[in-house]
Amino acid sequence: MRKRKLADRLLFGYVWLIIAWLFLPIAVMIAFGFNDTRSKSNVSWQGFTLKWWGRLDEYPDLTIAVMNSIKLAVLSVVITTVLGTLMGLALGRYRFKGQGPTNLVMFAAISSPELVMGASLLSLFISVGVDMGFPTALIAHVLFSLSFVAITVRARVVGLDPSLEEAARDLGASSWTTFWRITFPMILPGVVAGALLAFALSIDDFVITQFTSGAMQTFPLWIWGATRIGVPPQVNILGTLIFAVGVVIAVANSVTARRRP
Amino acid sequence: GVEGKKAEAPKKDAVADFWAGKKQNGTLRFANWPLYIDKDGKDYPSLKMFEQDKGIKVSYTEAIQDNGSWFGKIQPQLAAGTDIGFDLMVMTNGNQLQRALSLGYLAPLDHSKLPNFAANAAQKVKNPAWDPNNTFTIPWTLGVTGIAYNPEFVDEVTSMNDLWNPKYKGKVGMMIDAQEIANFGMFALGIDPEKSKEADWRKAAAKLQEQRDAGLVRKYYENDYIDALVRGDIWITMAWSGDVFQQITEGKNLKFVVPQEGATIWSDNMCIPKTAQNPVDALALMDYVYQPKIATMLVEYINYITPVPATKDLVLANAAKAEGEDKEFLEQLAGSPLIYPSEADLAKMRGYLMLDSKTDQLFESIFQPITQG
Amino acid sequence: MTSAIDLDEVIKEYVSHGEVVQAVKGVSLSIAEGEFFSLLGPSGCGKTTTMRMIAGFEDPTRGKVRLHGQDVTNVPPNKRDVNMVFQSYALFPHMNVWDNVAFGLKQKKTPDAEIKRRVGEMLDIVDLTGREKRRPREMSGGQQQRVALARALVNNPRALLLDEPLGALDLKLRQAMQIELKRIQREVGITFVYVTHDQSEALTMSDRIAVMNDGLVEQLAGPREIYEQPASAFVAGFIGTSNLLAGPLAGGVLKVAGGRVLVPGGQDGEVNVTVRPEKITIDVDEPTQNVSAVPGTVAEVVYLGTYNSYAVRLSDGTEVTVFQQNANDATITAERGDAVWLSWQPQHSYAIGS
Amino acid sequence: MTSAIDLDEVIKEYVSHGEVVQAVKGVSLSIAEGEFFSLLGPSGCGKTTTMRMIAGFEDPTRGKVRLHGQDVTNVPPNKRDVNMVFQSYALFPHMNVWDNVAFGLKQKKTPDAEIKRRVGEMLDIVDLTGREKRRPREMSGGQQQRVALARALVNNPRALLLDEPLGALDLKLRQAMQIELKRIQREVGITFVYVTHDQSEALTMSDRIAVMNDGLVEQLAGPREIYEQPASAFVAGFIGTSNLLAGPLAGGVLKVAGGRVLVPGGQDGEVNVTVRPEKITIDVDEPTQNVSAVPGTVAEVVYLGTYNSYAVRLSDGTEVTVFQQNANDATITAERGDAVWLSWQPQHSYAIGS
Amino acid sequence: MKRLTPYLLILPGGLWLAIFLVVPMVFMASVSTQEGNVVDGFAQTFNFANYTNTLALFQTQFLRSVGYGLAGTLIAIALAYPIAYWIAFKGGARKSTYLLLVLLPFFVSFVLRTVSWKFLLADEGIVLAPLKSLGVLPEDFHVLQTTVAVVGGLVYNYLPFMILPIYVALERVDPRVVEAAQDLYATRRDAFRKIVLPLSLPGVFAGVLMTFVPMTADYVNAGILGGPQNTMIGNIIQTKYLVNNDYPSAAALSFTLMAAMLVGIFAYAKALGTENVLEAAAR
Ligand SMILES: Nc1ncnc2c1ncn2[C@@H]1O[C@H](COP(=O)(O)OP(=O)(O)OP(=O)(O)O)[C@@H](O)[C@H]1O
Ligand SMILES: Nc1ncnc2c1ncn2[C@@H]1O[C@H](COP(=O)(O)OP(=O)(O)OP(=O)(O)O)[C@@H](O)[C@H]1O
Ligand SMILES: NCCCCNCCCN
Ligand SMILES: [Mg+2]
Ligand SMILES: [Mg+2]
Repeated sequence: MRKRKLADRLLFGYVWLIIAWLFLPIAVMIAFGFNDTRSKSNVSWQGFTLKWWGRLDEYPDLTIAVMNSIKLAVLSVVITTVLGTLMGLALGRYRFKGQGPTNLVMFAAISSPELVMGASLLSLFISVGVDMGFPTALIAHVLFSLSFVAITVRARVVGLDPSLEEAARDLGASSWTTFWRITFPMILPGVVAGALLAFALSIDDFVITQFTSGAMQTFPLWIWGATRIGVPPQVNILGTLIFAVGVVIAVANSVTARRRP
Repeated sequence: GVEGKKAEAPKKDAVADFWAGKKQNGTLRFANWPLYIDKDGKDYPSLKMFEQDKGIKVSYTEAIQDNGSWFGKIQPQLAAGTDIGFDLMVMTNGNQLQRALSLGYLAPLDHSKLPNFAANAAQKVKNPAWDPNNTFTIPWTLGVTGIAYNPEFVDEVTSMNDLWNPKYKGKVGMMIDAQEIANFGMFALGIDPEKSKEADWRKAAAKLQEQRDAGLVRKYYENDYIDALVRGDIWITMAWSGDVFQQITEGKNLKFVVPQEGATIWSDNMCIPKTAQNPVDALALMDYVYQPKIATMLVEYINYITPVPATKDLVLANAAKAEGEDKEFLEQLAGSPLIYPSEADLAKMRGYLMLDSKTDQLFESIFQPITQG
Repeated sequence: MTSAIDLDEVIKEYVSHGEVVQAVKGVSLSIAEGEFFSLLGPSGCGKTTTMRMIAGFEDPTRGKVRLHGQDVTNVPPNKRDVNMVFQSYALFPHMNVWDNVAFGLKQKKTPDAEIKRRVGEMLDIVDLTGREKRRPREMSGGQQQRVALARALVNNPRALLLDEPLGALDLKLRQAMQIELKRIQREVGITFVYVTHDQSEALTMSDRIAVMNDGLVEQLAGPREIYEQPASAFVAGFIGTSNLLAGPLAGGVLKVAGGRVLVPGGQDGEVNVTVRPEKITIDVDEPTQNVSAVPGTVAEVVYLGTYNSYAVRLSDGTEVTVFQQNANDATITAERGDAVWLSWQPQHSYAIGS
Repeated sequence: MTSAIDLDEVIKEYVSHGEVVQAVKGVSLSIAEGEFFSLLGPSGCGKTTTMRMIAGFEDPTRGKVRLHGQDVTNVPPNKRDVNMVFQSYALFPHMNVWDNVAFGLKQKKTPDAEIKRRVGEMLDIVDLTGREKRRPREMSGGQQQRVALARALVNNPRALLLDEPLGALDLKLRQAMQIELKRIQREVGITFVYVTHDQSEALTMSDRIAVMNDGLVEQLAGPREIYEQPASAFVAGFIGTSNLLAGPLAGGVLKVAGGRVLVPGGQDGEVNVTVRPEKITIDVDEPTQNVSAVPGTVAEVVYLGTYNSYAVRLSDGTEVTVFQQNANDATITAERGDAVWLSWQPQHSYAIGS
Repeated sequence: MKRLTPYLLILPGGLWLAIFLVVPMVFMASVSTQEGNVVDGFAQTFNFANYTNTLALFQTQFLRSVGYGLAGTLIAIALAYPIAYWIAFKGGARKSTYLLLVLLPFFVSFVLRTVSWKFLLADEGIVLAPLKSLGVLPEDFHVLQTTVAVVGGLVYNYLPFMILPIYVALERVDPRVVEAAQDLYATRRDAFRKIVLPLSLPGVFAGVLMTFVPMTADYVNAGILGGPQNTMIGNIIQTKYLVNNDYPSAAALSFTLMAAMLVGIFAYAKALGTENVLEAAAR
């Protein structure tokens, strides 16, 4: 009995150790957003300041990059969510010819290396002579998150009790009304989860974006560039803000998920 | 397939053809290297003055880390004849610029719109070998690639061979640019890079490979060598003069030397991609920075060799007005051989070897496996 | 008067893994207005399929469905004025009780005031007034069951279809809800079609029962007839415990294991005779009256509170089950190993096809 | 002879959300060698917790657990020679039937030849020979149940603990498995501790029953005693249907609703008297003998096949349930609305604490 | 109409996948056998030597990448399993909180996280400098630009994709099955070895799938944290595409990489059932 407690306690300590490891770079990132550094690169701790918060827009191209990231994420989420939800519905609800190949392609989309996806898109765009920038990056972002959304929605659709829809039909609802009043609200958590996932994938993406964005900068691309001369505190702050938004969304989602069916 | 087109020799009326019907649009997208312009908080004072004087709004981006990756990025678009997102960019007089020139990616300059260049540019930057008559480019600044080190860990450096010193194993920084390291390899072997041949390249490559295999080289850097040096990841490194100068003025304990074997001098040049949306605005800026007053603002900040000799007196005048640290700094600047090099200084320095498309490929294939393997 | 629901030689085939499965093999039914009608049968016999064809969720492969005399075979479910209570209730989890119950009326564009009145009334009937704002998962199984009922009934359907509505409830609650359902049916007076595989539930509640087996109706009759005059061995076995004695019948008498079974009106030849365990009397002495009488040995006595269950082994090895109520005046009880005589009145023997 | 299992004032407390919950509040039991012992009670009364303390999965907060006289309170489950059959079987999903059954023997490093022999024999007993290679999910509920049983029994445990082993089965299968379990217990002759919340199951199978309520044993006795002499209103109500008549007792007679209830040996004062529905006789005339007799009106008659259930309303509004077997000679049946007399022998009235 | 519904639903997304996933692969295949350079142009010559040449030239990086991928995956399993186990079995009411804690760091951009490591591990940075000044470590000790840094970065960045599927698999293990094993005389260790571990293997498999491929094809970690001895195949491909504009070799290398990965995955998925893996991948 003694021994069991000890093992549990060791394991517990280990879990916190790993959590600490996971958070270490995040903590440093947040802290150095408050560093009163005077030099162009933010390397050593010089004291606490809030001044960078007021000077967030000091790098106009950084601001543009962040805006690009957000625009890209929002637009790709909208497209991905619509297309992915439709696919999830089809895959979860119906049996049809072509389901196998669809699953296969989705599987390939999820499991082929991002690098290869980016590279092959680049091959296509170069060969066709497409002007690379926001639209091409958008295409790529939708591409890599689509399957994730479809699968998330499909899982929800499969779990949906078909008698709910029948009950609605039985109570006089047309198929259209049944979809909007019953099916959609019921799969909504899956759709939201898929959308959040797509947002997270898009806002964070570096590899495919690097291949497909042409001259357009996004937040991760800007950071990648900035690492050449040291990352200014503004990046830490923007990272902190995005992190905070993510945390709020995740916490809110998990709290409301507990209240949802 | 992807078609690359070899440019024909520019026709006489090429300039007129390009500029015909082009108007000032009031906006300008400028791609430059990091820490390569004067900055005050979120403002770029020289650009601000330009905006006020000319009514052209500038969007300035530190988009270029390295000639290789920059050219790699814009090449597909230029080949396809589409906008690269910039109207003005700064490229070094190396391989990539050579390629851009031979592929006809650049707009020929209308020198009638560059009176300040004609009036104020140093004679030595006019009509360079790589771009006769400055047909496509005029310099932004010039600079020297030498050795920078941290005297806390490294004994006084005088020779290229210090980059091969086993004492600094894992603490040596080298550059990823093929021409940059090729020159250093050749300097170390006593070869004049400007006159080198394939056999020399192979010898230099072997020398560099030896350095790499010995585990001396921490990393082949782009412009990020300076960050690594400042943070102490490397103690001794190939470096660009102005970068080090800037750090020294910020109080970092660093030294920059031109080794006894020689050093590379290069020129970073403004040029207009032929797909630019606002070429007239770009041309306006090119000329604007050749006013001694503006060139002084730039040199006081970026600390590289200025193409405008008249700035020296203005710097000294500013020094007279300033006090304390600032005064000291400006005086140092005006006296520095790295900013206003003498003929004797320049004699020790060599430029890059000029390559055509055949030799270019061979050259890259010899040096790239070292830096990018 | 036309009947409420008619099925006319209805057949339903499914194709699964390339094979055709006949779930319903030709069912004809006529359910009267106001009747409490049960479909009873083992799992997989086609009860749900039959029900779903009435509701309109499945199209019959062949045959016709008529509601109130009108052919609805091709009418979609939302256009049929019958409503269904699903086995697992199928309450809309994202709507509260009120919205669940009001759903059907809203679909029919009923004026708000009327919705308010009718939903209120209905919640009153099912005794859920005051819980309008609850979500389904915040309610007990029995309460959910009543919401499902209210949601269907509020539409004044001409018939209510219930697919094992009590299947998910535990015994006590189930018994309480049986009484409740019966009460509500009496109150609203509409036709109930009730699917169950629980025979005691069907016996308790129904006016008539259709016992289904393997896609067919084996017997359609009132509870007492089903129980006491089963049309087949299947029905006899499925409804309650039943003893089966087999042998050649001659002159109305079947000779078994040293005893006699009187089968009045039975035709001579090989027969199967059923006797219900509760009809049999256990006695030590051989009965003399004009009754069926078989000797045997008590193999097992199980005390079940309300009654004892005896397993009596006959000399030919057959085991006969006998129930004996632990009644007011119960005095004679046999013990394991006792030699006994079993006897019963002639009318309790019932000859059936095998 | 020492008993197989002893619980000595066992208490189990859980801390949940900072609050202390007493799941078992002080239980003492003594289970004899070879006994079929049942723990019966409503959901949440502490049956599983009690069982898990015997198996060693929970440490009692206070009190002692003894197996065969030996204190095992601090012995881990793998060192106790009792085995458990879990409610949902807890078969190892990644092992086939054979490996599931052989698991315990392998853990005890039994020689291979013996494992082979014993597993083979055991599978024979539970009638699963030929399915050794099946995975649990490829088997029906009843088959899984038998694998679980075999897996536990093959170890020759000194006692077998079964936590609602039939809970997941449907009625028919459940009844068949009850008989099977009883047979196996008789065959292997070991102590069974059986948890159930189904009273008829407990009555059918047990030698003794502990009726639990809210963490305590309310009554511990044989089935007949539990049923006929319930120690409390809770026990009376939980085991079968029970009628409760309340009032002041004077001289052994309780006056209710125009009738009399004879309670021999009852102490004067306010009492609750229980009478089982099957003990009551319905008659049109007032009985004259020395029996309890109460007049009332038939409110409802439900035909249940084996018997009829009458709800008779007394003049004070109490509803009394009466069961009447549809027996051999059953002739008199009352109808809804009839005025009737209910009567029963004095010994069927049983006064209990409220 | 009813028949057509699933096709209409699948069409827009399906087309997107087909056009932008499948077609580019075809183009890449075509580019991979072309010859030429940026200045003189490229032409299709079905030059399959691109494959053999690049492979011969970069086999070190190729093998290194696979090696890093394997090492990273194994380390990730070792690190992730105990965490997933603890959360699934000991997390109690706070399971989802712990899970969230493990996932939260991943709301910070991948690149920024890696840059943050570069900062933390700098030779004179906040971790190493104090140790050096105490004399615990020699002056020239460094972590950046070493294999440790790169594999460490890979593990750090992909750890949640290992934790999550293992957690999901463990979460599905009925604790009563574990109790049953103990009841049948298994010690805690045996119960883990014979019951919990085999039942959680599908989760481990899914985790491997979700980490091995991206780790092997990664170039950000080697780019930021690695040195000349740590170049991965991803870095080569990236450089060839985006710096050297040597599209044919780059395409040939990408294709080789993808083929190697896909063949592995499909063999792997076949053994596990595609649905299964897809399901796991979605979590
Ligand atoms: N969609 C379907 N596809 C193929 N076969 C089906 C389908 N639905 C039902 N069946 C088959 O039809 C038969 C009858 O099924 P049905 O659901 O009507 O039975 P049931 O009497 O309601 O059974 P239960 O009591 O288990 O609910 C079964 O054999 C079933 O397997
Ligand atoms: N791990 C636990 N933590 C907190 N409370 C518990 C725990 N396990 C059981 N309980 C509580 O202890 C009481 C007894 O639970 P137990 O499982 O023994 O009941 P039971 O009689 O087996 O019920 P059922 O018939 O539903 O299985 C219940 O109120 C239950 O909520
Ligand atoms: N910080 C700006 C440095 C610009 C250096 N450009 C020089 C390139 C030489 N190859
Ligand atoms: Mg059914
Ligand atoms: Mg329990």
